[in-house]
Amino acid sequence: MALGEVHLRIENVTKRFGGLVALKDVSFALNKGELLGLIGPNGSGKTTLINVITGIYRPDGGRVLLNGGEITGLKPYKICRMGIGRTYQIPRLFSAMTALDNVVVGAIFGKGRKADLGEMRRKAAELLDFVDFPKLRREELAGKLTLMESKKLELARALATDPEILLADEPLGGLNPVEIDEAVELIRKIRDSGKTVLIIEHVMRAIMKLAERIVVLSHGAKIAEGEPREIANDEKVIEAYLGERIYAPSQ
Amino acid sequence: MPKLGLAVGREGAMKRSLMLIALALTLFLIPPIVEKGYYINLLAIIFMYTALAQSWNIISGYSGYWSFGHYMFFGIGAYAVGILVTKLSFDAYLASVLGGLASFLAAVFLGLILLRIKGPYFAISSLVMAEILKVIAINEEWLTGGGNGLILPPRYALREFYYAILLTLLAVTAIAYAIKRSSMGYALFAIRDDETAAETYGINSTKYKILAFAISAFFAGVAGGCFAWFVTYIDPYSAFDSTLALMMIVSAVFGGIGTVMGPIIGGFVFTLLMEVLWVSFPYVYLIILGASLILVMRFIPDGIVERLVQIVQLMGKVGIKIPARI
Amino acid sequence: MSYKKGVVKTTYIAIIIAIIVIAAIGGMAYMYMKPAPPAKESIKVGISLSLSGGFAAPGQRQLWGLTMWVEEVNERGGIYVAEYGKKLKVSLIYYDDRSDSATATRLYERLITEDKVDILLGPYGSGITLATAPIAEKYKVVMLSQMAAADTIPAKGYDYVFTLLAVASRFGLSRVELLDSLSPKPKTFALLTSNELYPLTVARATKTLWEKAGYTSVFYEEYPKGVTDFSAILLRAKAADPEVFYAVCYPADAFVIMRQMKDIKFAPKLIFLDDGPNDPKFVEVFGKEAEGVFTQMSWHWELPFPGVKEFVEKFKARYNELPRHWSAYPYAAGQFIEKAIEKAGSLDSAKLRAAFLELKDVPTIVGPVTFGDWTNPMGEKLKQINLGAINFGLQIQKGEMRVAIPRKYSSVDIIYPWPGWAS
Amino acid sequence: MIPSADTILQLIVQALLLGSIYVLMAVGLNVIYGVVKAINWAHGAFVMLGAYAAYWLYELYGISPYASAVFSAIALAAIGAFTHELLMKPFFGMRYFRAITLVVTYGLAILLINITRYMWTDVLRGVNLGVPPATIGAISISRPFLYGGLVAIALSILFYLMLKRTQIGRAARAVSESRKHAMLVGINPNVMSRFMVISGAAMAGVTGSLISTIFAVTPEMGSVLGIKAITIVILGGLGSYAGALIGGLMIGFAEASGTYFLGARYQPLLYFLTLLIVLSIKPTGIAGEE
Repeated sequence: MALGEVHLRIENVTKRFGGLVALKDVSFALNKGELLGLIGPNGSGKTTLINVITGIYRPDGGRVLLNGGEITGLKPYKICRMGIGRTYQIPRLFSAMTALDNVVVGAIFGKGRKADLGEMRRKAAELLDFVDFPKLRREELAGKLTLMESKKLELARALATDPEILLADEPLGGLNPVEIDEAVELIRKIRDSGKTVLIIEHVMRAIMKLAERIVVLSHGAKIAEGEPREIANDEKVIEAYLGERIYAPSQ
Repeated sequence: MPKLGLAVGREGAMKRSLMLIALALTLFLIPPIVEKGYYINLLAIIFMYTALAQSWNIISGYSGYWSFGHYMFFGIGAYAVGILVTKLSFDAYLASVLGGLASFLAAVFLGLILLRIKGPYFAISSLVMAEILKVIAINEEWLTGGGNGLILPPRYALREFYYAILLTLLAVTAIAYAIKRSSMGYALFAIRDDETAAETYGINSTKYKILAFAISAFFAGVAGGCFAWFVTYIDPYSAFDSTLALMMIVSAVFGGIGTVMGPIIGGFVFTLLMEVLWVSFPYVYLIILGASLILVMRFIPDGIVERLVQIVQLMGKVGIKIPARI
Repeated sequence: MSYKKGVVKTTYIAIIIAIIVIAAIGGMAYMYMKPAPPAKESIKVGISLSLSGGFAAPGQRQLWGLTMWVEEVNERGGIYVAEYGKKLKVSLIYYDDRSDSATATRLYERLITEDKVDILLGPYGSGITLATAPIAEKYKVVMLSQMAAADTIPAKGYDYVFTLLAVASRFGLSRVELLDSLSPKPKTFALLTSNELYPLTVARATKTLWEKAGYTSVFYEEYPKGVTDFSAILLRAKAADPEVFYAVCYPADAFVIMRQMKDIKFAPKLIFLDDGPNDPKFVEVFGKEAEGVFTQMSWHWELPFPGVKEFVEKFKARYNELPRHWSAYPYAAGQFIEKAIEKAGSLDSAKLRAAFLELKDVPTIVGPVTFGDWTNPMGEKLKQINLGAINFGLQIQKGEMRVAIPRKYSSVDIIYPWPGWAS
Repeated sequence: MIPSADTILQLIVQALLLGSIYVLMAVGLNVIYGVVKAINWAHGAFVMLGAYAAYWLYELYGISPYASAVFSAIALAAIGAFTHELLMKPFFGMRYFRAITLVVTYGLAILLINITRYMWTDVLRGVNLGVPPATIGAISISRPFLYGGLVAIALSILFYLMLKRTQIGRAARAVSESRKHAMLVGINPNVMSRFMVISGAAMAGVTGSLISTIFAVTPEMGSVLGIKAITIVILGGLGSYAGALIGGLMIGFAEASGTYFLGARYQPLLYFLTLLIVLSIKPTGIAGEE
């Protein structure tokens, strides 16, 4: 599959919770190898969309297509094994397992799964190094990690499933500026290793620097799509963010 | 907190398995050496409770689905043996294994319904399911003898019971150990910590939960089956006895849930403790049982094994040399 | 949690665990490693009693009856055993089985192999007896069962197990006599029974016998343990309009049944509740309403058998309540054993068994005891049961339980029909 | 057998009355669950203690159980306070909190039942007021049941109003939603949960007084009822008062009609199945959230 081809397509996805419409007819495409940003104010449906893509929620309307094949409503574990990995906004680690074992879980059950536990452990250790997870903390219980460590572990665990597409839900949330720079580098590194990345973010400066293209959600509907510079000047987007000015990358 | 099995080096594992084999052999040699039926009987009952606690551990300790109705599988096993032996004149040992299989199949089927339900809802639903089975046993008189129960051919086979139940205990422990060290162990522990997250990392949670439930049920069924031909009389109220679930939970919690050694140590210590309490204070042992249950949960909620590990580590820090981690 | 705090806590808990383990092992050692007393100085009688758990109340009373017998025998200097040429005192060895069959099997094993008892008494209840009888049989030690009524035990045909208490199917005999002695004779009956081994046997035997005697069953229902509300059942029974209402139930159920019968104004001509009204509390609670209600007991303190009066007085003085069959049968078992050992002149099991079978009409406080075989109404052959055992039908009259059936032991007239609800 | 109209009416009355006693127990459980998020397995044992309190006050001083319900409530409130401080509070925030409290209160139930048994033996006791049933046409209504039902409804409404209308109720709901957030707005969650556990236990005491005139008073009397109440709470949805009401009445009807039409042996089967069917459709009970 060539670079630039459509990797994941969201088609008219609608999701309701009781009377509340969380997603309204959302459509966009994620191209092979690109780093797409998904932004929007709180409650605009970003996480809901990820939950629909990964099969946690079944949409009330619309389809999700992976490489042209429909994956709507499949069980989450099947979607994971088809090559879609994700992280959670608030890390949902297996808190009573060690950091290493958390990654091993991804390796054993993800797309690149193998029966050999020893090999999977080695793979997990490599991934922890890849995300710069401190070596000394590998055998620590996941419930006792710092936020930064947890975020890195989330990424390593998602990568352990060998995803073609990584859906990263606010990987920078709650981090300090130094940590943000570190995390941004990490995400670039992941993209550069050949993965398609969808990143949900709240930290605007970072996303504007990082993403090649941006989709904006507001109240469950897509209000804009385009390059960071266009988005920054889009009136609807500015309005949605209650007038908050979004800065385009200065370079 | 217990770490997953692989953290231990191969050498430690070797030493440990040799020790366990030696222990198992000793247990096998007890009946010929010890003449007194009482001790053999006591040990056999301790093994039974321990095996039940270990089987409970496989589903509840590993995957976090606290089954309050696990005694249903004991009952299914007991009734399967009762029916096979009295109505179809099966051999008791073969019947025990078939009793385990009956429990296994029942668990697969019931698991499809029950394991969709979570937390306290699951705990109570499993209890209710066990009670439903009890009602069925009461009513289907043509099959189960109803309230009259089933009377198996009289034979008093204490030593056979001892060996059968010891084998069950060893097998369930070996399986619990194997599961913990395999990918299934990772799946179950992940489900225990966060089932939704586990699913998104590729774990087919339904499959693993049902498998764990069924394996666990198999051994509870075998234990129930052995018990049936040992006491030679079962009725709905003794075969589906909810205090059995209490014994399983308490033993496992006492030793430490989710660990392999926990239910064993818990089962031994707890059952022995009960025996001593009850011999010494026949009238108040239940009061003490209730109180000790509270105290254990209050002061050692993560079990004795965890504390032992901490003590061993502490000894290491103070400079006392100890062999590889137990 | 700071490191130090954790250490302290862990240490405490380690100490607690260590103490528990040591206490457990030490306790076991102390309990079981005591040196056995030197040879034959006493006759050892062994029993497992339900001192805790579901059967604790009757189990306790069983012990009271036994204790009285043991003390009386020993006051007389014991039992003369020809083999030893002297009187040997009786020592009672008992353990608590927690109302649990598995525990009881362990205890009988212990009584036989460890304590080396000379003779065994049966435990409380049919279920536990069924589980333990094979042990007595295996070791060939005589077991005199006094608290198990299910026919299934003697139907097993054990050589070493004797059943003293009236078997459940014999209960029906006195129930038939009850209906036969009424005038005008009722035509229809309703039967409600708890769905457990012993009540079921009683109920089914009674039903069979009543139907054979020409009475019509208009309602028959079995209810499982744990039913707390009987109103719907009783509504149906009421709709069937029976003249006789008979419930084979446990005391707590009888309370509710009685109350709810009143609530729905169900007033048959005869109410018979197997267990409940025979509990003194029942009369206390229901007062005038209990008047004329029937119940059963396998023994009664008014019976004209020798020794009853003395037993009742002594028992009342000591335990501050009237004795019931729970205490009388164990006491009577003791009386029988005494005679059997004297006759056998030995403590050898085979000789004891022979003596059990040879003795005829041994006088006890539960009447003359003779062991023999009998075929029950369902056609099962029962081995070595007490042919003299009777189950009595009692009626509450002026707030007291009086023997009504069999008529030959009764000193009162039967109140029939039942007067109905007070208001 | 086709029942007459009177019988059917009588059956409905009976089902309602029975259901209302269940509702009373279930509401007591829910009061505790709402704030503490713990199922109190010892609720049945609490009810039993309340019944014993009523029994002794009746036996020794001739106080009617309806009057002594106040004393039972106070006595049980004390036990409730003890339960909260020693058996619930230490576990707040622990993994498996709900499973742990379930096991701990199970232990408490065994403890209480056997202390009772030790002190007062298994002897049956009971309070018989000897009141005749109320009659409407051909239907008769048991007074003990009727009073129990009325108190159940009154207490449920009272608690509902308290939760919705008063300051305490708002605080309780805040704690119920999040202990942390409640703390931020100046509510002490421990005070709230203590209050609710005490209230729930006091309700058990009242229930005990009321049913001392219906059932025989024995140490085991609460066990079956307690499990039934837990079943109802699970069926209705944990923490939901409406659920407890619907669940209690449903079980009351399932039991009464099941017994009447299918026979007593199938009575438990019917309501167990009701529960399983509801849960397999909606795993959090009729009105449960999460």
